[in-house]
Amino acid sequence: MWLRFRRDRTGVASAIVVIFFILVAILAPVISWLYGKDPYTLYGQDTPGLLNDFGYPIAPNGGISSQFWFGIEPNLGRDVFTQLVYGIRTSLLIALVTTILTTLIGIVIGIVAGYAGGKTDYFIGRVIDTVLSFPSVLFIIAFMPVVENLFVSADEETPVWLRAVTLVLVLTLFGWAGLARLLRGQVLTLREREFIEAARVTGASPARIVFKELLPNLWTPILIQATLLLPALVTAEAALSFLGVGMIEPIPDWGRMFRRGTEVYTNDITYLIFPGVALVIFVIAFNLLGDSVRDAFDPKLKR
Amino acid sequence: MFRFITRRTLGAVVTLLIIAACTFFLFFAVPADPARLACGKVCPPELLEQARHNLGLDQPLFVQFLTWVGGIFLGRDYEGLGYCSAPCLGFSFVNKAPVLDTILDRMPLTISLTLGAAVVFLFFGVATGIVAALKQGKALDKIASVSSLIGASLQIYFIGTLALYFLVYKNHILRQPGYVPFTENPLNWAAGLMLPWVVLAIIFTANYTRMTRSTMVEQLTEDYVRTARAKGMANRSVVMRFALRGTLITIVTILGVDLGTLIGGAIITEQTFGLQGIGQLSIRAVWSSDLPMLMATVLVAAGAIVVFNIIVDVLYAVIDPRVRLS
Amino acid sequence: MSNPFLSVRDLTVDFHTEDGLVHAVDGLSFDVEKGTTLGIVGESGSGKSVTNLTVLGLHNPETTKISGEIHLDGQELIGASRSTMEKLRGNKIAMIFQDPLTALSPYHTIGRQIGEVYRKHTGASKSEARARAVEMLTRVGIPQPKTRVDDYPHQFSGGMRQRAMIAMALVCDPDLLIADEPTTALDVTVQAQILDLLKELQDQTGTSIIMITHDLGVVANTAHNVLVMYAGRAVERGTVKEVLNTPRHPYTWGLLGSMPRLSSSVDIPLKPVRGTPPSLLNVPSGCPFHPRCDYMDLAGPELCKGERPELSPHRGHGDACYLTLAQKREIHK
Amino acid sequence: MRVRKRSAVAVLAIGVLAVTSACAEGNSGAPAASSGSSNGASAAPSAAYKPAVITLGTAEDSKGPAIPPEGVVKGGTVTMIDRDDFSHLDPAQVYVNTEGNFFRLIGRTLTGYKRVAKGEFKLVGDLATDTGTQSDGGKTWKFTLKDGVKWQDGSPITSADVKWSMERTFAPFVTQGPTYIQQWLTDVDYKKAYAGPYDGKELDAIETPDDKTIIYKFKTPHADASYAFAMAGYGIVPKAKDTKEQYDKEPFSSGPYIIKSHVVDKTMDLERNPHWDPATDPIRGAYPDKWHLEFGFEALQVTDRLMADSGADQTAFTFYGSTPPERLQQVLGDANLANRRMNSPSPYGNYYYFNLDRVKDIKIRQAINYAWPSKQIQQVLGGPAAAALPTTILNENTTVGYESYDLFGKKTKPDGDVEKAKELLAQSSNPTPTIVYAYNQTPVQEQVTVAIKSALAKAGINVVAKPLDRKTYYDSIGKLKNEFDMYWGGWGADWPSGSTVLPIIFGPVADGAPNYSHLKDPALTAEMDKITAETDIDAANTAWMALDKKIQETITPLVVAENRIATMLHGSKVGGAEIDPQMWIVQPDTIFVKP
Repeated sequence: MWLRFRRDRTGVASAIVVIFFILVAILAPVISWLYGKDPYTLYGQDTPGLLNDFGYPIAPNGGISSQFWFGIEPNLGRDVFTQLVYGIRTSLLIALVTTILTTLIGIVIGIVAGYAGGKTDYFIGRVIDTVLSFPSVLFIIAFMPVVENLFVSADEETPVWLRAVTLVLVLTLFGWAGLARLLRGQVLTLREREFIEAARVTGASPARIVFKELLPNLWTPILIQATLLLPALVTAEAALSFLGVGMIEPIPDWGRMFRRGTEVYTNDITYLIFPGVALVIFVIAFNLLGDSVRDAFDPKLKR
Repeated sequence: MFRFITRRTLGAVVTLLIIAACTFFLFFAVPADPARLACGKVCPPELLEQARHNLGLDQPLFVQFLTWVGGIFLGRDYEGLGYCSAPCLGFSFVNKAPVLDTILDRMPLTISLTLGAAVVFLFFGVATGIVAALKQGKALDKIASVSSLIGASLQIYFIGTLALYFLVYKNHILRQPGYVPFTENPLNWAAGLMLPWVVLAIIFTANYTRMTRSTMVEQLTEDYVRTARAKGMANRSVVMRFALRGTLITIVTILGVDLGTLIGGAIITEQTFGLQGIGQLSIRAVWSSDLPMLMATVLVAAGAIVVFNIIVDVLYAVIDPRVRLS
Repeated sequence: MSNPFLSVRDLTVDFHTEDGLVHAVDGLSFDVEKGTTLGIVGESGSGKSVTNLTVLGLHNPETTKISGEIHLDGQELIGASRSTMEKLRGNKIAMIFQDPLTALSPYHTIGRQIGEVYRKHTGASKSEARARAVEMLTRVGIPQPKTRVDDYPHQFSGGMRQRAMIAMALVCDPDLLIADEPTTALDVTVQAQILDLLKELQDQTGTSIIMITHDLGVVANTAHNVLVMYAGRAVERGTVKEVLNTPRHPYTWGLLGSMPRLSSSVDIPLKPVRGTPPSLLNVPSGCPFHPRCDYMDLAGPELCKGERPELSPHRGHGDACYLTLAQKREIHK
Repeated sequence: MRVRKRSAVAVLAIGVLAVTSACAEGNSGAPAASSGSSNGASAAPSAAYKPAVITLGTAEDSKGPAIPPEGVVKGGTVTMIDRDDFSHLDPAQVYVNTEGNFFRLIGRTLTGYKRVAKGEFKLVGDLATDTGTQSDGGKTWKFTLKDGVKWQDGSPITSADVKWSMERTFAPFVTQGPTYIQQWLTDVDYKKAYAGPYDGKELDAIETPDDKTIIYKFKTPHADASYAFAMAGYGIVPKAKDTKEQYDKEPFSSGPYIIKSHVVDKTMDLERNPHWDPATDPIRGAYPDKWHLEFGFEALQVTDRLMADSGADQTAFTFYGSTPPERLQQVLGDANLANRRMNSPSPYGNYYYFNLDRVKDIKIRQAINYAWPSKQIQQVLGGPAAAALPTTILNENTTVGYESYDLFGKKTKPDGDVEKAKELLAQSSNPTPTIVYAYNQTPVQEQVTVAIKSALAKAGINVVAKPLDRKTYYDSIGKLKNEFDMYWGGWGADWPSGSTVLPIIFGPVADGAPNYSHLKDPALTAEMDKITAETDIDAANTAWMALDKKIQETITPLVVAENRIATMLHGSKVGGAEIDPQMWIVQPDTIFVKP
């Protein structure tokens, strides 16, 4: 499997890009130290001559200069480069944690439904269908405050990380159903196969069957779904911030840069292009990596 | 077949009721007090209480929900605002107008947006998918799969705004997106929605190209395709009549899901292009704590998804006789 | 002897794959007389199916390299244009496949699939095609053809599906019918019925049949002549009696040895051919069977490993093995 | 298969280059200084308009017809495009400026503001012959109706209608609208005192000796009652045609126009009311024949359509669709829009309240006032053209007898005087205080908070930001025992006098009450009651102004916040379009359509 993956040049190239993004996320403080700027200070407001009266960068292309490689943010004047770098951190962290959580729940429910069969399978099947029929984006926007003040009451001090936890919770809430349904289908087909029958006949305990027989066969679809889920969650988190329910200030976040970008695009298109291009490269790299991993694992399964 | 449909519709109604119940009770879990918005700038407690009563919010939650559901099936009498007939979704907290009328008023835009985009992405997606499958490994296949990969990675709010900037704002090639009813002026209707259609299509086409291509490739290796060729059928009819028929099932499945979500109100698309569809209506209902409007938009969104699921299942039977007769 | 109905001369078929060039058929020649049945026998991967698909021109031109000549009733097939081949297929040459469930389209009724061919080649109207389909279903022995014609393949049993397949193949009274392991997927009782049906239809219409199978029993009671193939080449050819009763090639012996006979007693162990079929990527030198041949030292290893043995003599009972005729007779009494 | 994938990365690289190069060409950077008028100084563009002058009119001034604007032309159809439809058409439920402004087209009140010249208004009698005569020390007010004032069906407007209009506001179904006069007539909890006229009971505090005269008897003296009667909330409703809740949908017109058709949230068309006599109306010009109103357009779309000024949009204007920040640079930078552009600061008092129960040390409060980053916040809101920096509690546009003062150097050091703040903090009980600042979680407020946090940090003040959901914002800050030290709050005067601002934002302290700073100072309350009782209106106004300065000087319960400046456009063929400084909306009275 590994051999086939290494031979696949595009897969390797996309893996490099992904690792690059992960490294940038981890080394963000170092980069910001080397670069000399941080994503929080309002450079545009502190040093005059960067922003004009309407708050737009005076230097061309959104204020790109030797000091500010990617320009500065209109009005508040924060540095775009460090915002992007730290932005990866937020998106990757939330997406990673959510992917792990969603996959775990999906596996547990998928296997229980598929393996148990009968009434439980029917019940879980109904729950999955209902969850999939929920208009998830609308629900997240409408009921974000409800989830948030499960932890802290409305007027109390809310720590910044709480919003991240809420986002993870909410995205997982709507994310697990897809994977659960897929795995349930896989388990149903596997259950009929002879080697499961054989294991059962030799008196193996259900736990042993699940872990020894079922799971090893499910790793491929699980891994494939996970590699697909991660980029989808990054874009979902960005979309939520775009709609105003994502991460809150002052934590740098790509989605919020998009929201701001779409507000100022007529005067400063550059501010929108940087997060846009960054997200496109990020998602393409992940999708390419996902494809290559899928091919390496399961060449028969044509894409 | 008929029994199958009734069973599925019953299931759908149950699902919708569950979703409606979740929305209803979650709405009251939000710390905001909808009555506060219906009370004036200075809102002493007794006036607030009066406002709450006028909106019928002072009854126990469960009773309110039952009256709301009752309203849908049997109609409901609002003291002061008059009787609202059978599919009564109540009166908006904000402008006291019947919610159903506002929904029906906004529906044509969302439907035009969805169907317009669907026509574009179905045509391009499936066409490129077939060509890519037939010319597997050749240049065309590479271009198709690469462009579909890039398309799938784009975001509406990014390329939508870019398109707005370059096509509308800077060079005035296209009109500012807006909705003109089809009946009034089909040309302006199309011109107004052209940009959203194209942008939506770019993102969705990618998925259809990839799915059509991979299913078509599989279909072409099926035995009965080889038999068709062995019978002397021309290549074109072999592909169209046999291979495509099998691929239809995959296309129908993802089309059902996509149309369901789009009809439910493409919130991000409408926000990017400033179109007043069901999506914007639901967002505004959330921000102004307008319970009846929120319930209506959720019903529309969830209803669309559920209805399309049933349609997809029915189409399965139409396409594949094995399903129909089992 | 007028020239044979179907003659294949020096046919070579190679496939481009990711791992390199696969030599599926390597210089194969054989003839089929009009009205006779030729049984082609060999393990899977010996090139049986590839040969016949080449006759029909069903290979993907981009990935296959074909050389040699195929003449059908005097008409050259390899070089023929796509449109002429399309006119031939289903009309003059027909083919039936191994697994009738997957070979028939699940989305169309039996009547439509049969009628399609008829309409394509004769321009008949829908109703005429339907009548013809019903007639064909009756000929192949399907009960209540008038109602069953509108059924779908999954509503037919295995045997009935194969009969429908045959009906579809013979609807335009083809001159040559290629049957690619038609009975392998069926159980034995149904197998016999199908084979009798084929023989009966051959007597009625004089169609020549190429029966591809790995089951010598099927060959025994249907074929007039037999061609034994190994690693893309013919290793023995002759009439049924000659090849089954007085086989001359070690591989044929191996095949016969590994088949239980009614006559032989139960306690004599069967003698399967040792080893596995060669990879067609790098075919063994000389006689391709030499790695698995027990008599190599008898014939002289440098011979077997050296030049490739030719099928001799060109007419009648030929084989491609360096053992002398006497040795062959002596080994297989 | 492998070949196909290697090219994917190549194409990817090209795609990226194409997009980034596009941005180089696409954005040539913003002009250094907005070519409008400002050169960095914050005050310049706001000088383009002077505060409104509002005086009391005489009976003579109350006579119709209204003073026409220059170049007026009668006739034609004017189009109004805006975002929101009017949720309430029943005057009793009207409190918001958009609905109040629209009411002027279809309804009348006892008194009203007459436009004499640009930015100059007089309070005159509308239905009444004058602004009312007070007696019994300001506790009794008498109004007489003009002759010839009729309803849309020609029936005369009688004192019974006026009395009925006031009585119905006590009914249970009325929960919005102003409550001043009701409370003056009965007591604070007026709904308990009288339950409305629908069960036949009358309110004896209002007498109607004959069809033309109405007498209001208040429990306490109110010198500025005539201003209160000018509020749209006290518009009149015909007793015969009162359909209770339904009236909110189909009002009966006493004004110059009748609603011909209304599709909620879409369109509304008005036609002339034949029975409206211009001679009896000193306020409404009603020059266009027809009005066509369209709703559902975001501020961005409204601005773009008016900027384009193409086709039908030439005769279009907007009541409240002001230019959003992202279009300000174009609108103010474009010279040929000058004659179609108007701007006016908001008449509301915006404040960052201190929660006096928690921030007890006045030195800290004053230090924060000094260190406040007004200029940076102005920047976030779109620069000097989008926000002005007032320094007084009372708003210059809604205070008769206004005098400015600047205690905390906002004019001299708009970006915050960090040294002075540190100096004060050194003398205070806690040189490095922590302030919990709660803010309404909208995109703009999120950015303002970032500006506040970084500015106050320079003065050693640690700000902890607490985002509140926009739906729960007013609930949370309205609670007495909230956990916050500072929060933004706004209050609009209902008529141009301190009496509707100071006694309310420093009035009774209770849950949901607008006294967000929880300022309880018996001396201050006593002084406010004394001024309210002052019968001489001018003396009262100067007293309010002095009290404004005294509060900020001695107590400093708040930091005066920025004041948005609305910039609005109108079509080239629309004349007489002006922003009413008091209501902060384009008023319909002087609108006409140029041919």
